[in-house]
Amino acid sequence: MKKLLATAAALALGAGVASADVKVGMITTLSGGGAGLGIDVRDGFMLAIEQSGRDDIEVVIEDDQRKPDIAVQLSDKMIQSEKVDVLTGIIWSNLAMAVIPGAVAQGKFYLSPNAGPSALAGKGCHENYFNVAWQNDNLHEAAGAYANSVGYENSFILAPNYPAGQDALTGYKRFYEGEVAGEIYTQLGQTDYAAEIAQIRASGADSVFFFLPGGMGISFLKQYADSGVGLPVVGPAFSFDQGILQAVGPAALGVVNTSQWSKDLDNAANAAFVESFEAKYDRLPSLYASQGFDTANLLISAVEKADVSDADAFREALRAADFDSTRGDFAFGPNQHPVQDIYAREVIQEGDVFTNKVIGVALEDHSDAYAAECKM
Amino acid sequence: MADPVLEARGLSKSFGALVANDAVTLDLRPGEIHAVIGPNGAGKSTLIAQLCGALRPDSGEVRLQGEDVTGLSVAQRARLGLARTFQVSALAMEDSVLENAVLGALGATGSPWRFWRAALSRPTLVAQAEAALDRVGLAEARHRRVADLSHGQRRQLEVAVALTLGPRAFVMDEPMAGLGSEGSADLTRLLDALRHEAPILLVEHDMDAVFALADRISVLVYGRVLMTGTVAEVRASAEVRAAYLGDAA
Amino acid sequence: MIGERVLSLGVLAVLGGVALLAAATDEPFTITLATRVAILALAAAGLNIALGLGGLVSFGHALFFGLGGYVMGILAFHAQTYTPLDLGLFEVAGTKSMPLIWLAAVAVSALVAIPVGLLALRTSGVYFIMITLAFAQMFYYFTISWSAYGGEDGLSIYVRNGFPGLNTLDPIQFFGLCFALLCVVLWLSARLARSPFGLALGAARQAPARAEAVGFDPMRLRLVAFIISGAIAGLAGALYADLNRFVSPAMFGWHLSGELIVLVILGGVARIIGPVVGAGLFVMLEHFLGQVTDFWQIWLGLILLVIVLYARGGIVGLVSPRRTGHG
Amino acid sequence: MSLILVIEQILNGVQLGVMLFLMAAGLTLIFGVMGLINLAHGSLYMVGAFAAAAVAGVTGSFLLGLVAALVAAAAAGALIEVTVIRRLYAADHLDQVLATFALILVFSEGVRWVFGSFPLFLDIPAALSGPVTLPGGIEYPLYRLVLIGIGLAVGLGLWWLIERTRLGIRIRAGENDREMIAALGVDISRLYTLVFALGAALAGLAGALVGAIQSVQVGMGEPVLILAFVVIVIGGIGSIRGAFVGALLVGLTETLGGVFLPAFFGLFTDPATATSIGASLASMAIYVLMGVVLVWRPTGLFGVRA
Repeated sequence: MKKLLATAAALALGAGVASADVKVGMITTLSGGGAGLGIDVRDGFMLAIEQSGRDDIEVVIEDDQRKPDIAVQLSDKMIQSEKVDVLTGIIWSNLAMAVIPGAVAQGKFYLSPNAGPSALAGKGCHENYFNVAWQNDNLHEAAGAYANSVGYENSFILAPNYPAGQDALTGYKRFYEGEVAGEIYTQLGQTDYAAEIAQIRASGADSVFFFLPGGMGISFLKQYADSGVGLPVVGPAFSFDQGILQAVGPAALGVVNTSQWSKDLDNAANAAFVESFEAKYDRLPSLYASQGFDTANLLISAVEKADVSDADAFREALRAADFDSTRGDFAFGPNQHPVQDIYAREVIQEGDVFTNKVIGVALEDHSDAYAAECKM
Repeated sequence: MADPVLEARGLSKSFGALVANDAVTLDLRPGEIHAVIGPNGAGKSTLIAQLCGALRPDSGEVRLQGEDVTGLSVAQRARLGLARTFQVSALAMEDSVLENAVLGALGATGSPWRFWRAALSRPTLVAQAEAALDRVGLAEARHRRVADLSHGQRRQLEVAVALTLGPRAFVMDEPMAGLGSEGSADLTRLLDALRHEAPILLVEHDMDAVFALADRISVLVYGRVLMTGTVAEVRASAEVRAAYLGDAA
Repeated sequence: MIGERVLSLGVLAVLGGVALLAAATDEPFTITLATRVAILALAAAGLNIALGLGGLVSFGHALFFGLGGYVMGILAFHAQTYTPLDLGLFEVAGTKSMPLIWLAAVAVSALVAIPVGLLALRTSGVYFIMITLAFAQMFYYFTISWSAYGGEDGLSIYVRNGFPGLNTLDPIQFFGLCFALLCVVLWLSARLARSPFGLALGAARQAPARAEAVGFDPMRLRLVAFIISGAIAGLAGALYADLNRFVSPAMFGWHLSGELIVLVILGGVARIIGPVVGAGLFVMLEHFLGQVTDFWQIWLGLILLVIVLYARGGIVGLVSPRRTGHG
Repeated sequence: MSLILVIEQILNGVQLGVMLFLMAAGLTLIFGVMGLINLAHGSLYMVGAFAAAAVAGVTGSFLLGLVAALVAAAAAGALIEVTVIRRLYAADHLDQVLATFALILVFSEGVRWVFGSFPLFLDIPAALSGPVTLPGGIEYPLYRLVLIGIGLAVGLGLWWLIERTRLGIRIRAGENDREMIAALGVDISRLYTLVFALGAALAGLAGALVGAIQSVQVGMGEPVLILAFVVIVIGGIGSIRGAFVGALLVGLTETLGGVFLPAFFGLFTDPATATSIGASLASMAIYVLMGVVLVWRPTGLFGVRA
């Protein structure tokens, strides 16, 4: 379990060591297969803390190894031993489901920089749980809306056979108005998609929607491009993120994906973020880095307004979401999940680097389907 | 003549083209030592395996105390009172001598399904085991690990474990193998006395021991019983001499 | 050279002492770590019966660990949602009572161990290793897509289950429960190892022909050992789920099966206290190496290699070499 | 479901099987000759893929990448054989499982340490990209056909090596009687290093070939390792022929199960449930297959009888 004590105070040398007023516990994935995402969230988050120059926010970072049981034990540690006020950092929905309900029940705040399982957006919502990324269905819904806007009428849809995958297909179909040419659940962690691609080819579809995060998406896109099927593909940003696009290569060119953020979004906060992130870490920021950055800025905005020991005031300050988001407009809905624009992006090549370009807004001021079920 | 305790009736066993046993018929009567001799490859090991249940015969049957046991497993035959020793010691090498003997005594009770009181604190088992160790001359060594025993001592322990079973019949596969002359003499004395508790089917290469002990001898050659007879008869047989002793001499 | 009994009591005293000290100094996370050690040790003690006494290298004990976890998760889920659990023929109510959950976890694990054992024990050696792995993988993939109980997301239980007369939410009290169960199981397995059954099982491992020749069926001995072993791992799984208040398919994962083997070997195969030493060392390595470097698993791997190559009897074997089989 | 689709899926199953064979052949060879159960075989696959991606990335040549994969995996294999593995030949399976499990940890995190946490890029060479039209109008990716070809060629090559060469004679002798070949003056420890490196090179080759159409990432070897074990257990451990048959069986079961089980359940229930149940069962199918084979033949299809 990686432990990093990164106190902003250390940066403001000579200012005297002030005791940190807000203690943040970050549980994220820093080793093993999915470490790239956790590292990005962490780096984005720490960049914002550093830029704020505040010496009253202390961040304790631990590696959950992408294992739910480890994540729960770390959250126990953060709460019991480190006595943190705020938890954040979890990447994966299954880890989030393991940690968040227990943490918020113990009076801690949880700011989610990535996962947004539906169970926590609807009946399971909680006044101390804030999602700064998206509800899991959002990007899929936007993909459905985009499909309508460009006139797709017969989509082939596929996702891994696990809850987030089932949510993805449900989310797409919630907005998509055309026919479904075929619906496939693949195996989690599957690496060969020849069989699925053959079914796509035979299905008579006019478009393909897929949700295959991480390495699964890389494999699918490479194989799909090579198959010569050539139907237009749309998907959520997770398979077209800065971190993995380089591994997909030309196979991703021209693919449309939906995201609440893109590095070319035209607002001052984003421009500054992209520039400073690249300067500090020597790589382009990813979606996850932007979410980490926004999460930290939300936290900072609340710390500026209220004392964390006054939970009600602090909660109100968080709800106000009074910070300059890298995505432009950002507000919380009644279930404390984002209300935000979701864009359609296209994969392009800039020199040697593959990246995304915004081509339009798929859904404006989009909330989520579960807010109504949330009784807070 | 008393009914035979153990009987092989027309046992045949082939491995592919190789006929290992061809209609082998012999019996073991109360109070006797019946030796089976024959050159290497004569089918002695195959015969033992079939008698004890490790191999199913292609045809023929095995009877134990008049009952057909051909379909029974090794363990089932053991529970019916057939005790065997192995040519290559099959002992729990990490355990102590006493534990191995207690295992036999436990086998005699017919059930290993006792999970609570330690095996070594069950007086009847330990007494039985120690008596057997005493008879083979291993009483002194009872707390040593089997792995630390000499070859000869392991042979003795093999016999001791068989003793603890209190069997109806013994099948001994070359118990003298690798023993020095003194060891052989000790074991010969022990077996001599043992035949009155249960008869012994003795497969043995040590001809001195065989001639000293056997009431009857069966000569196995190429998977067939060449002849069965007393020591004198076998010694006198020209056939045996030609087929077996002749080769050896 | 320390006697095994002294060593065992000493190790348990250290584990209990660490937890008590942590309670006294208000270091609840240390108690959590100690609880983790106790529960992993319990699971490894279960595996040790199959692996150490029976010589059955099960690479699929996560199967039982996961089953125990899911029994806890499902029963508590139905209790917390006030829905009955439909078992086809009849319905049962969920429960939040630890003793009932433990009983169910042990029963379910043992019941599943019967067919799994019957099939797996037809094979031996590497085949046995792999077929046990295959069974665990089947459950892994099944639970991932079993949406009724959360699929890959797993199941969260919001409040730890209860035990009559105790406040299980208090870390030290929950530790006490796990520790007591661990002690009981270790004591039972020490008795088991010395019992007639243990003697026969040991013979079936070292010289199967001998076990048969004295009238025991080695297959049945192994099956019973496998069932007992699975039941204990199931109990540990239920406790682990309660420690985390969460179950997920990861509990069936092959990494967990591997880790359980690691714990047994680290401590010393077939040594009664071995699993506790192994679990303690493993959790400490994970905890302290992780503070030093992001790439702590490299070091963990190297340490494991050194132990396999140079300390065959595990840690317990170094401290207290074995003299006789069940010494 | 049209006949063409069925044929295409069978082709996909065969292709997956052939890839699994490359992994499984090395695994089963190492087990057959040295009696070693090597969990770290998947790590060698990963090493091959990373070496190929790194070299192809710098030089732009896929072929050089393949060479690098072979060399890197063989070198990594020889290195661990000399430092760790050879101490395990005499040990029981338990120690082998643990030690090679430890090697997985070292390799996975070591590769992450060197290459970082993000997947690497490795693409199909331009000459082999895109589909070709097969008789009957089946559009099939050329690269996958090439994979099938390479896999079959490697299979033949292995058969030739083992049946027809001096090295093969020694390998077969090593399987049967170690003392004997040592007595004949063959340097057994060099032979073992060689066989281990050969097995590692096969895994590295598979990693590089598959890496071009999949994601080159840390941990990529683990799922395929488990599949490869399923393959050799079904085929009979130590048997190259068994590995080949097992690989095809597993490849076909995996592919066809994923396609036909959902369709099968579609006959009884609504499509969404059918897809979900079908996919669940399909993911368990190969383990069920393995269970059935082992119950029927406890030492696999071509295994040596115990």
